Amino acid sequence: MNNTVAALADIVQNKEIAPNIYHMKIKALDIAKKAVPGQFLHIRCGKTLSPLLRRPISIADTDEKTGCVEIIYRVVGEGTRLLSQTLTGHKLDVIGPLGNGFPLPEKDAHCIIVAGGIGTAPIIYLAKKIASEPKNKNSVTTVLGFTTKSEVFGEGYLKFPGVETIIATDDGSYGYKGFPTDILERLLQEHMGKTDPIIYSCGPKPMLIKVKEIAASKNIRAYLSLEEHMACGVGACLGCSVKSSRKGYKKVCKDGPVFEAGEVELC
Amino acid sequence: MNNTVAALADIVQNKEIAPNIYHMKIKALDIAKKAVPGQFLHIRCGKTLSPLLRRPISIADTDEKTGCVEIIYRVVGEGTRLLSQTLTGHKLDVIGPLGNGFPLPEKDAHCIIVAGGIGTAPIIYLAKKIASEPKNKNSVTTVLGFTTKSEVFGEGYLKFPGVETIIATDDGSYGYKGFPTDILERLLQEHMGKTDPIIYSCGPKPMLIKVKEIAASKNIRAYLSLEEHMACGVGACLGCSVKSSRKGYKKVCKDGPVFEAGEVELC
Amino acid sequence: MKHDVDLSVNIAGINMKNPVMVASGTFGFGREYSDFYDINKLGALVTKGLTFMPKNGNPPPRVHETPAGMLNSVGLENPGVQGFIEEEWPHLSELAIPVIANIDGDTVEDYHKTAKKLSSLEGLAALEVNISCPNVEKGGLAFGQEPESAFEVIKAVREATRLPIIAKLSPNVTHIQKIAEAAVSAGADAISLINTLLGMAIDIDTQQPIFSRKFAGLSGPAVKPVALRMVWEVCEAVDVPVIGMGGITTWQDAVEFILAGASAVAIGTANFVNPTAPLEIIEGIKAYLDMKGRNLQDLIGAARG
Amino acid sequence: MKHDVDLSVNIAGINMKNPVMVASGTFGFGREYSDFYDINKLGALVTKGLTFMPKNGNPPPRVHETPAGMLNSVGLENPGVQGFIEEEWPHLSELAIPVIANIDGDTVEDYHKTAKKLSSLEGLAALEVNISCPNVEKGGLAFGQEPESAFEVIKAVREATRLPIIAKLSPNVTHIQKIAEAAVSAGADAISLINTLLGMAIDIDTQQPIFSRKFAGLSGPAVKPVALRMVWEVCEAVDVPVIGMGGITTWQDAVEFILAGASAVAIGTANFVNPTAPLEIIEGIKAYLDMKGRNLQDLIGAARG
Ligand SMILES: Cc1cc2nc3c(=O)[nH]c(=O)nc-3n(C[C@H](O)[C@H](O)[C@H](O)COP(=O)(O)OP(=O)(O)OC[C@H]3O[C@@H](n4cnc5c(N)ncnc54)[C@H](O)[C@@H]3O)c2cc1C
Ligand SMILES: Cc1cc2nc3c(=O)[nH]c(=O)nc-3n(C[C@H](O)[C@H](O)[C@H](O)COP(=O)(O)OP(=O)(O)OC[C@H]3O[C@@H](n4cnc5c(N)ncnc54)[C@H](O)[C@@H]3O)c2cc1C
Ligand SMILES: Cc1cc2nc3c(=O)[nH]c(=O)nc-3n(C[C@H](O)[C@H](O)[C@H](O)COP(=O)(O)O)c2cc1C
Ligand SMILES: Cc1cc2nc3c(=O)[nH]c(=O)nc-3n(C[C@H](O)[C@H](O)[C@H](O)COP(=O)(O)O)c2cc1C
Ligand code: FES
Ligand code: FES
Repeated sequence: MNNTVAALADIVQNKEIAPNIYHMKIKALDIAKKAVPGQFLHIRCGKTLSPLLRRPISIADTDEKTGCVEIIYRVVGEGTRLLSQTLTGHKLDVIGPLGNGFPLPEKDAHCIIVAGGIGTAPIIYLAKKIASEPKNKNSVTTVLGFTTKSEVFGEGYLKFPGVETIIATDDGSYGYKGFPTDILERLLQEHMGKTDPIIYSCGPKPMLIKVKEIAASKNIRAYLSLEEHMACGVGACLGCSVKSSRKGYKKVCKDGPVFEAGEVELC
Repeated sequence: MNNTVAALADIVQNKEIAPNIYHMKIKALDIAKKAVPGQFLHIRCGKTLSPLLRRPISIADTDEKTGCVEIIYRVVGEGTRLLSQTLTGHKLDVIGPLGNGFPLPEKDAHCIIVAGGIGTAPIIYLAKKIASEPKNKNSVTTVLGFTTKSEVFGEGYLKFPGVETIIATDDGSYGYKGFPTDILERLLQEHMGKTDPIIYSCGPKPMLIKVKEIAASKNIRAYLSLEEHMACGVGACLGCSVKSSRKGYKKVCKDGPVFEAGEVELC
Repeated sequence: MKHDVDLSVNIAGINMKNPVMVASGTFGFGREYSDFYDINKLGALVTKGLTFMPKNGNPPPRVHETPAGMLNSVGLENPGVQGFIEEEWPHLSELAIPVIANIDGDTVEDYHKTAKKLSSLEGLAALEVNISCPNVEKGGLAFGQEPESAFEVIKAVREATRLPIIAKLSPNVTHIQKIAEAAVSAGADAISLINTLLGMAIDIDTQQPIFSRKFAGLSGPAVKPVALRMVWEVCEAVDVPVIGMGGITTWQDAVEFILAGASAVAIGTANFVNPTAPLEIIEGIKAYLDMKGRNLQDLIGAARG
Repeated sequence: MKHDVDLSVNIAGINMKNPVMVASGTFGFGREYSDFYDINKLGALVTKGLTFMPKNGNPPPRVHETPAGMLNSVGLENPGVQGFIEEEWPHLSELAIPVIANIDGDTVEDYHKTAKKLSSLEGLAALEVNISCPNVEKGGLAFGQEPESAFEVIKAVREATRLPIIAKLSPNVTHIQKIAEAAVSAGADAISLINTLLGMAIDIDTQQPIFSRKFAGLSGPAVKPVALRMVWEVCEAVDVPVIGMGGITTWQDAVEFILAGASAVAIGTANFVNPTAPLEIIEGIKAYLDMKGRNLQDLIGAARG
């Protein structure tokens, strides 16, 4: 049963890679071995009673050989601020890997991965995993959207064979001008009729809503990674609900964070 | 009126000088200029809401030239633990100097300063100040008591001309065996009839009670530095009361922390 | 002065090998935390609150962090008593520790029916009757806010079951002692407290309350001083055992509650912060008693002089 | 879209240039914090609680830290109304901002006499009647816990003075709205809340309660969610202005209270943590309103929809 691990992991890197965006590496072999793309860590950012709760942060990569688990996070509040100030050589109190992951394509497929802002983090791991799967011949296109050039990150992490990366900025200051969903629509147009496309997406809610809409209208499978405020992170508190398309609620931490677009109602 | 300063001071040193005892230096010129021995700083040890309250820590020395203010503290709980982990180069949120100070001898006197454990901190500043006062010809004997050899600190800080230091340990593992108050009694015996003695003391309550008793029985002036849990530290909350020998309560933060032994009831 | 510390305690017939249970609603139905440790090490397990019919709970957001605490507005999402019996009881009944079902209702009748149905479960250790949940439309909080309604609910449950009844009280009252007395006179075999304090939060960007139901329940370390005071008050008023909870995060917190008179403690929000908190608290109490050369029984109420 | 933000507010005839006051008992009589800033920048100042006769207060310890909060058991140490008039009023009366005297009593008669005596002071802005202090033997808490006794106290003060009356409520009640309604019907011109929550702490080394009076008052960030909820409730129940307090530490906290319906806020425990907190809160509210292009009046109760 022991799928989730509580670990005091050594921090081996914690550096700012873009304004307020940090890339942290920790040593947590048990987690590195078990994790799949889309899963997250639940992190105690401070050592005192305030902030109290853990913070969910996606796994951005793992390395089974070194036992490293990587995360990329944006400083938005007190928890992430404390995290950004944590020093290399110190320990990080994490539990994970948590949640389900992105279902990988079962057969050859064209995977279009659409990420917005910090939603890029889990996408790096996902793209790498799909591209490195030797059995299938998947092609992967990642579309990363940011508000402006100075916010852009992640391109460098996505330079694997088999992965094409397209960047869009809202203001056109880098890459294409527009939303990543504009590019998604264009890609789908181009690829229609070729190998089956699968869409994966992680990012701000308005983007996910648009992705869901596009996927539904074209009848394409899409997997969305959702966010909701969490307490336990393990399915015990029922705090992180998202409306199910059928009845009642699903738990983002346990039933998700990745859902098939049709399973959940976003809004 | 501006006697008390709120400062975000640069930490220039924070090092362990004995097990769990730290010596910190901060740059706070305004405080260095105003402080007198016996006063304290009220320190925000963390940056979050827990621990919430500031911690009172005595001023252990100042240097008007460099603008440095020094403190020596023992790690006993969460606040002091956080303080010990604060890094050089970072800022410390302090207010001070607070409280009254030890009244310095007005004329030539033999000053016997009795300290127990971490009570040594303010005594360093006091001894230095008395010994460096050019107008008077005071002699200073400091008596420092510790439980055991490994706890001893402060001797090195007290090597000024005119200051003699005697160390006692409860178990005799360093210096004299016994309590510092045993030595106080012996010193008073020896000095009787010579220049007027004045006693200054800071340390655990049982020691202060004993000092008060000795001073009263021999009719010698004694000044005691007291501790009480504090909220505001500035006299506004009435949280740090000590029973007055006359009527009602005194505030340790504002009326003290230094009291003439006869003013207050200890117990 | 090593001795074999006796941590066991019997609460209204519930035999616990140690006084540390987990609080309702913070431990699901016991599956989730098994990843972290053997939950058979707990003193007892209390289930998420059950209602007669299944409940979907409240729309998100359901949790919000506050200084040293959290607000929740889960709204008693649960599979209903039948769903519980089918889906959860099979694995719960295999545990070696007492399992206590927490029950709730919109009406007195609901409580009665739920209690009756659960009474058929062989091996269920007790019912904890939540007359204090602030997150549902009807009933819930209101029942626990007046002695009369508290009496009514507990009496209805008493008539439905022979299982030990633990009445779980709301802290949102003027006179907690009166509610406790009413619950005991209606047949409660033990009292547990506190449930969450009623609080709220407002989003200053949208300028709207965070929660759709406006008010939510405050738990976590922030509430500990209030919880401890109420446990003290209730221990003064009634003769039945008291289970203390509210912000317990460390073994030191737990010892405070026991010194105040609690025979056992429950760990709630702390599970979210530190999944192995209950174990560490058991170990800490044990070491403390060891140091003092005492057993748990000697500690209960020792601060009451 | 820069505009000149109007931060002013009039509460029951008290003209404040901004809505930020300091809470009774956390600011002495205004001398201590003058070292840090010009206290004439405050919206108003509320004195430490005054009783007719001087009071020594409770023996130490009087304060104890809790998670994101603190317990206090000061016990209304104060120089009595005569002492106040002689020692404190001379410097207070020279302030350019409204000064509000907080009063307390063991009996209804005490309140009446204190109010009467203070009414003679020219320039005193208002009386805040504390019917909620948990730290004294008689009266205090009890008065604020039932509508009837709350009514009685406020009525007695009403008969003693023409000054605006602010009734300061205790949060340790089941139905805060009923107490607020009683206070208003007895003649209160405004309501302030919350006073401290009743809590306690136990020393696990001595195994005794920390405080000689066992229970003490909980304040600070920990209580904010409860305070905000009660402010919301009271704003729903009464038509007089409400002064919100309880754990306000940042301007964001203050904005939450104002959105909930408070016309002004008071800063208490936060003064101890950050002596310039009130100033920073005034600046923060101003910048927020500036950004929204609104005045204070537009903000009051804006979350009530
Ligand atoms: C499954 C999942 C994966 C995530 N992965 C990443 C990631 O890889 N990188 C990254 O930078 N961020 C990620 N987030 C968002 C991240 O959890 C929040 O930014 C973070 O919790 C903010 O904490 P804070 O204390 O800095 O901010 P505050 O706003 O001060 O936090 C206050 C409270 O709100 C919660 N909260 C605030 N924003 C969010 C949010 N967007 N989602 C969930 N809870 C929130 C916090 O957890 C905390 O309890 C993820 C969220 C989820 C649910
Ligand atoms: C005027 C004065 C001067 C002091 N000077 C020094 C000094 O130079 N060096 C030094 O190491 N210590 C000094 N102390 C004691 C120091 O304030 C405490 O050790 C410290 O507050 C403990 O904080 P903590 O969070 O580590 O411990 P905790 O025990 O976790 O603190 C919990 C609460 O209790 C209070 N508290 C605990 N112990 C004391 C105490 N002895 N006195 C007052 N409040 C206490 C804390 O301030 C805090 O509010 C002084 C105390 C006073 C009153
Ligand atoms: C997310 C959450 C859900 C809860 N659900 C229930 C419940 O279903 N029934 C109940 O009686 N109490 C419920 N509670 C209250 C807890 O059991 C406990 O009484 C309260 O949280 C105080 O303890 P704590 O501060 O240790 O969490 C819930 C608390 C939380 C935080
Ligand atoms: C040390 C202390 C003393 C207090 N004394 C009084 C008092 O004399 N009269 C009164 O009405 N309230 C008194 N209070 C209550 C505060 O005015 C305020 O209502 C309460 O602390 C909640 O606000 P806060 O959380 O911002 O501190 C006192 C609070 C503290 C912390
Ligand atoms: S965060 Fe607790 S169930 Fe998801
Ligand atoms: S600590 Fe507030 S008066 Fe001394």
